[in-house]
Amino acid sequence: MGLLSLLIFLPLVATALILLLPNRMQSNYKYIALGFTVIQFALAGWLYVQFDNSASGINQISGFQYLEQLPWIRLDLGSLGQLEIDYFLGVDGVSMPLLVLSAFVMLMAIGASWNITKSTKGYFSLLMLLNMAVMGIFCALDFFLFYIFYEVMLLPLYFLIGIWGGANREYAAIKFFIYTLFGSVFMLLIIVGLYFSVVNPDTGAHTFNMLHMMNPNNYVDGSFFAYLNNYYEVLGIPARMLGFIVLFVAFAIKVPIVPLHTWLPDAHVEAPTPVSIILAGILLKIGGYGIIRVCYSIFPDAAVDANWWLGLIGVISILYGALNALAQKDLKRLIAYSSVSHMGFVLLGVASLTAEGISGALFQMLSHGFLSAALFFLVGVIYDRVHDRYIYNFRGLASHMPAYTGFVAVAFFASLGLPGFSAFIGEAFVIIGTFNAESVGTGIPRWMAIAGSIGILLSAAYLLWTLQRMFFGQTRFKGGEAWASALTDINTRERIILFPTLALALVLGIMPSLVFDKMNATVLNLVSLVSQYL
Amino acid sequence: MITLTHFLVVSACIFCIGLYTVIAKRNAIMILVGIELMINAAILNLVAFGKYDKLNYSGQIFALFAIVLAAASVAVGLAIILNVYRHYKTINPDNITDLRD
Amino acid sequence: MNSLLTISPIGASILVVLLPLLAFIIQAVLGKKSTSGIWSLAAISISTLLSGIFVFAQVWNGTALQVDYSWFTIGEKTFNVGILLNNLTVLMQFIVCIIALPVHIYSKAYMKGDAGIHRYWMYLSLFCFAMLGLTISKNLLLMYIFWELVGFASYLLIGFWYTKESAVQANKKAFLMNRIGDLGFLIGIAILFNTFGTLDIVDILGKDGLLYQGIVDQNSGLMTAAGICFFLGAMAKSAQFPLHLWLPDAMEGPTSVSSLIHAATMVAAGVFLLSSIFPLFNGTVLLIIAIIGTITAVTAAIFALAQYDIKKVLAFSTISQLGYMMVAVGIGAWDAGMFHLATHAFFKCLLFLSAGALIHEMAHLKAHNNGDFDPQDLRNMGGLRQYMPKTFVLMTVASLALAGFPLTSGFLSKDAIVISAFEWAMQKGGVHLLIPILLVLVSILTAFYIGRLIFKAFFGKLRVSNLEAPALHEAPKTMLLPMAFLAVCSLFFVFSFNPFSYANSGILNGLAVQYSFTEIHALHTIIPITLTLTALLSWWLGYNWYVKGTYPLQANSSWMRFAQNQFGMNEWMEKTFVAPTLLLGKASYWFDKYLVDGLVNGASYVIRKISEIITWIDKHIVDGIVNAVAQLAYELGNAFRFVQNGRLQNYLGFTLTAVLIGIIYLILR
Amino acid sequence: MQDINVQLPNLLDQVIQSIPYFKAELALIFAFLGSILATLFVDKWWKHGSFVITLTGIIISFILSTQQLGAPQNGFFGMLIVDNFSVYARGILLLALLLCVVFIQQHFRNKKFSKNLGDIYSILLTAGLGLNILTMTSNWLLAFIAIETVSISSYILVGFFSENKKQAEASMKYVLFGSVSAAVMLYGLSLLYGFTGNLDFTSFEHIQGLIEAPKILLSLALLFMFSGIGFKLSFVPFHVWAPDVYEGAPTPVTAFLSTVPKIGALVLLARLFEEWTSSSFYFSELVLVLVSVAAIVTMLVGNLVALRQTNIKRMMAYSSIGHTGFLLMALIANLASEPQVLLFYIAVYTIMNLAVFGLIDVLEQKTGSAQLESYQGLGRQFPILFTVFTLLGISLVGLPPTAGFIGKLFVFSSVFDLFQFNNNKYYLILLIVGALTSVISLFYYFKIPLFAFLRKGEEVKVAYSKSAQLVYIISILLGISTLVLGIFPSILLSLFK
Repeated sequence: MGLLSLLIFLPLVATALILLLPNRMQSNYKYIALGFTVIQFALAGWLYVQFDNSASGINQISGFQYLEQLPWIRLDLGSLGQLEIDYFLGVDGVSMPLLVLSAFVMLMAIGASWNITKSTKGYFSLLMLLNMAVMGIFCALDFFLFYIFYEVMLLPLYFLIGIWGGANREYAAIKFFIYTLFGSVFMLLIIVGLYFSVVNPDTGAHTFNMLHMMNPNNYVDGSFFAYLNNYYEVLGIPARMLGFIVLFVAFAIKVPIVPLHTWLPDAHVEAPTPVSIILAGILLKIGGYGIIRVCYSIFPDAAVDANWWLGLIGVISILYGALNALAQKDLKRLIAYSSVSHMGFVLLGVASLTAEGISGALFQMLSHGFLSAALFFLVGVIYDRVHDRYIYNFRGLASHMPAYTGFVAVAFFASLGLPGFSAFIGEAFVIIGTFNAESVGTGIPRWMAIAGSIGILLSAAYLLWTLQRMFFGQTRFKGGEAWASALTDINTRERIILFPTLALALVLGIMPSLVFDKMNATVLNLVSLVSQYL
Repeated sequence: MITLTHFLVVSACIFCIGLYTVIAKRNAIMILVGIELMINAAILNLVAFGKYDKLNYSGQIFALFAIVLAAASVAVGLAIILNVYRHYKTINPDNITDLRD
Repeated sequence: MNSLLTISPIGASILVVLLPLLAFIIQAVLGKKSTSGIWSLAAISISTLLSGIFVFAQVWNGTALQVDYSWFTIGEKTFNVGILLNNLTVLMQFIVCIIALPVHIYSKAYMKGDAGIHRYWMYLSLFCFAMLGLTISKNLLLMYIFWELVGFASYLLIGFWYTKESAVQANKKAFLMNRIGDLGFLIGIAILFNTFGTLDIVDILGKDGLLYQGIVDQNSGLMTAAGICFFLGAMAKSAQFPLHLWLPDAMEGPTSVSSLIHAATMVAAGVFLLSSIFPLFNGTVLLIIAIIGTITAVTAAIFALAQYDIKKVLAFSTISQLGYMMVAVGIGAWDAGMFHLATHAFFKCLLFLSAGALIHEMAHLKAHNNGDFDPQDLRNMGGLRQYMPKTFVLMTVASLALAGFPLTSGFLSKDAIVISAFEWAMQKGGVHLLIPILLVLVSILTAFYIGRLIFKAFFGKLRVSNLEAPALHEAPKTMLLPMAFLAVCSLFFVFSFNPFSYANSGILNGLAVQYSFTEIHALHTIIPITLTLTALLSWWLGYNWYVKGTYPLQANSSWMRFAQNQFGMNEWMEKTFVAPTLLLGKASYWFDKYLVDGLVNGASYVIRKISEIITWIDKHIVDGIVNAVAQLAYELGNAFRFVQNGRLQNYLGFTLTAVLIGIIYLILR
Repeated sequence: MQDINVQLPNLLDQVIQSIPYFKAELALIFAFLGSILATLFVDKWWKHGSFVITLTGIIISFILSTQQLGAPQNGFFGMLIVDNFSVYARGILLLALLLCVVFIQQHFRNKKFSKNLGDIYSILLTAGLGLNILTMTSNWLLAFIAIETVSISSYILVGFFSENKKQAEASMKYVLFGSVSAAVMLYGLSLLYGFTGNLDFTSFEHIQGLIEAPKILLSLALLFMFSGIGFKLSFVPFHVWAPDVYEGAPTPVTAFLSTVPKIGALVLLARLFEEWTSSSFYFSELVLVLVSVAAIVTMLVGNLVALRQTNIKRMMAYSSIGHTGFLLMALIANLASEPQVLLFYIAVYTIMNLAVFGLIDVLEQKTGSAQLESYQGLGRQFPILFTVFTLLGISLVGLPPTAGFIGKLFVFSSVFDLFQFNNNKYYLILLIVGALTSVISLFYYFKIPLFAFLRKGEEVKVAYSKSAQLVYIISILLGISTLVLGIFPSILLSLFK
């Protein structure tokens, strides 16, 4: 039982425990969940500290750490050959920070769901199940395993949104589910295709091992995804490009990119606060992670060709999301769209294929991870109190809830990329990297960098505007006195959750090396892996 | 001289008549009759072909079995139709449409 | 004590930066519990001492010092936190300190009793930290960070009274317009990083820096772009036309803040930036800088003419003076720019503080007999001379300096710029001469409007009549002392012992820039004289118009004729000079307010509309398609159900038809 | 007639020798007789007599058939093929049959009606017999007899109780539609016989004859022949009867109809398909096209129509139609791989469907309705039941970590292998449609948790009926087994070696 397995399956123990405990001990469920998550976070943190920075990850097994590889399914399928599925875990510079992030966001989510009362048993067990799936996704190195975790993640989310969600929850839940499933079933086809194209050099059997898939020498000549003499075409698209596109779409839905983003506002708005936190904090990252780990690593050649379009999509997402956010009147919706905009930077940075760009993108993922989580939490704070999020129903909150306003202001400025906070490092280096791309020759023109930077301006615009509309000016609420009395300033629990988050944003903004040191080797390896096809 | 062709043509005609009955008649019993016709057409075929199968008279054997089976299924069918009549007081399939989308 | 004396300039400079940060943190933690501002005050005073004794004194005209601490690594590229101490940076740092200190002291009295005073001290310290950091950072990325932090602090301070709608509007506007510039800065950084692979100023621009190793052609389009991007950044911060719009609105903040941030230090950061990366700019960019600077100087001066709000007048005058400095940079005499920056810092700060004092008193007056007039409006002031003589003296000194009278510091720095501008223009010849000529015009206008301000405020008698014995009195000591200090600093001897020639002023010698143009001795006598004369003239006119012009005539025959032609002169004056100028001022201010600013608002409006449209599209088209697909599947399902109508024979018919179709297909294929 | 007299003795010898290969079926036959007798005489004293006999008969037959594993022989002049494929198939369907018997017994245990429950067991046994034969033969005569046996017994199963109008109607539709397709098939067979003069579709003459046969008539004959099998498998366009019958029939009978007969028919089709497509000539790829198109259309229609259903039984009927399409795809996949992929999918499919119908039966007895609306808010009252139900839904959609996913994965893999092998567009379309329909199916399968968990229902205090207990437990176990098989598919797959 390796550490990663422990990390992944701790929550499952919690689930079991919660399910076994009788209903009259309801009040303890959250403590169980909290306890396990804390342990998990501690473990993740310990792994992070122990992590060897020189690990180059990506495509050679030596570059991964905390490896676990057990043969899981070994079947002789006759003419289909030996089916070889491993329980294969490991982390590198890309996944390690995200692992810690997920543990952290999970902790936040538990904290945010403190006063959930509706059938806590189901709630917390599902949450823990989700926790397990998420951890698994970031650790899995076997595509089959990855896919299983990827799908398992959907089910708890469906129920979490569907049962504990807002008014329009059924629609949001099924929409989210179908959207993602649509991407992933086709991903399954591609996985099968890869399976038949790749052989394990040691055993000569077909394999789901991602690392083998990243090595051109493991491809069978003339197989569907082969590098060499591969004449397969579907609708005139060469097979490898097709594979890339399908996988990209599958993950892009998660990121999400325009125009595949429409599940996101609904899901985020309808979901209860903790789930929105998880959605924004972890789920979107899975998309970006998948694009790096799968699309770019397994189909580097296709990635290089498609690069320009990816960059364009990134830019469009940035601007489109920002403009949408500008027009929202529901605070939560606004933040949801801002996520679209901020995740656009991730795509742009990855597409730039420069060390700066990709590092920036990863960093942006992290910072957006806990910043958006914090933002959703802050929305939750007022929503808990008056069950309203409509921007124009609030005015001059600053004089009424000063501490809350303080946190909001910090969160806003952090996420509009004020230097000293993490988001700045992420966005700045995405821009710088993208700008470099042209001279490196990765096919991303400079105007994309400039267009992206306009996104920064817009994000400042909508966030400041919101500040001005909701928090400044003379105090005035739609609900009148009732609201005024209901809107108490944030309590200790909320402080305890918010403070570390924003502190983290600050620390990472001042000492980005904490993260960059871990990922440098991996990023360089990725760049060299892809750039040989330029 | 009656050749194979004649048999085939006749059987084909019978088959078509049976089919027509099955489709057109508004009476379950008539449908059963139609089915009988179709089966008999088939049997006729089998026998006619069986003439050329000197080795082991599969055609004839098949015909025999077919007749038996047809009888059995018709028996069941009649029982069921009777049952339906008890419930619906009609055996016109068009009026028996409780089960539908 | 010894150990303190042996502290290295680097360490000292770091302390100088970090002390205000410390104060900020302490203040933030204490919150409402500490309203005295003692922490901020202590911090800035120590910073000033350190900066003066251990940094400025050590480094000035000494060897430049620098130190690098590795910050983080991306890929193979390592980014450093660097500190660079050379004449330029230590000068700037010292100026910031020496200005900030009096303002702090002044604020203690000025902001007394304000509800949010603890926030005030917090923000002020934050600003000092950011600004001081900005001055000495060696790495452009680091500089950018402080650059934005400064903007952030100013955002907070402008919106200090956040319940005031106009204040909130103003700080949003300020931050956004600065963001535009910041983007320019960021892109510029990207270009440099892309070209040189590093962001270290010394590595790039130092002697034998990368710039001179022929890595890149100085005049290539890319470098021009870089130059323009950086200038864009500077434009936003230093309120250059057309990005100057935020500055007048920024006057919504407390006056002390305006004096420190929006007059003396932050707005000058743009000039400082350009000076510190000066070698980067090629001819094209420099010309652009010069032109923009001139336009700014002229327009702002004209706007200033027609203002009645005392702070607005000063704000526009700041903009126009910044234009001066930009021109200096543009013509390559950035040392002159820095010189003017230094002198301007003192007297403009003083002007604001005195204005603050006036407003303070007017506000008192308003409160005392709850009238409803605007305490900042010049039209309500007047005759304040007899109530607050000290303030009057101090402010007059400052305005003389602004107007560039001899014996004041303004005289020296302004001459430096104008003369160099002439020399430069002579060199280039032709249309370039327009620039120095306009500058002279500006200096005349400057003298006129500042004169107008003085006369309107202090002479005559109080316009807001119908109120009993006004409770007006001199400002408290804690306000007067800093003002006095600044007044002293706006005199010539602080900068040069020769009151009539800037030639051997310390700053210019210290910065020692080789001009691209030859010195023309004649100008060094002509220009000062012209400037002084014109200034005198315009003050005299102003005096006649605003002070004398209001006196009633006595029927004194001996004075009559004199008076008449006096009046005649006044008439003439009005018709030919003042009225048109004022008209021009009004008109152009209207233009500025409703067209240029209107454009900005219009742009924001348009963007908002676009965003609404896009949202509509998102809702009805993008999402609509998604739902439509779902609906389609649903309807298809429905379509297939027609078979299941429950009629057995239809089932049979359907099946048969299907089979028939199959047969036909097979036959035809 | 001379030659016959000469041959007769050794013919008889052959028959005698072939008897052992027929052991399992004989067991069923004896059980059949036994249960009839028991119904007449024993049940009066011991009301479980016929039931027990039936169970033992099935179990014995199962044991006997498993003994034939790994010893491929064929008897009765090659009419009976006893190979592993058939053994596995029989194993699956006998177990399924066993469960169906239990379900039915539980369902009708404490219902009062004139008829005698014992008869139903004997009828089930006949069906089992027919299906057994279906899996073992490659001879049209035997196949036809088997199909008819199964059909007739199914007609009776549906119509036997006729507690209400719906059941009567369902049975009528079933019998008439079934007989017609049987007649059509018979006609088609007669033509095939005519072309080839041989009834063994694996034999050389048969295929030879088909090759030489006139294309038009041949295609006619093929389509007619398919109509028979299509009726049993209920793929488009022969599916129309299924929804009505499934809805009308008693739930356990529906459980039987949706699983067991399909297995037999599928095995037959598999043999036929493999035999006919392995040899390359005009109609081999004709057969391929027919099956592929049938599969594609069936998947689409089944899943799309299911979207609109409000009655869970009817919905499941459509879903099983959709799955038939997928089974056909598995059948095609069977070309690429050993039968184990097909068998695995069949097994999983059977488990899932039996479990689902078992649960439906339980709920029907609790709430007295099979409408989706009646499930509103029941998730709170029966958390375990609906959790398993949801799990089954996931498995039916084909999402990990369930057996349904593994099955789908294998089928996709095999079809993809085929596609990679010979770049045939039908395979690609199959893959895409297969993937797409699973997305569509999600929507209606998740109506169950949607109603059970997401919707607030008025707290209907349902009568706690003891009768459903056994069925409930079985279904839950089956449901959990899909999860187990999903994580460790080798448990099942290693059996099908």
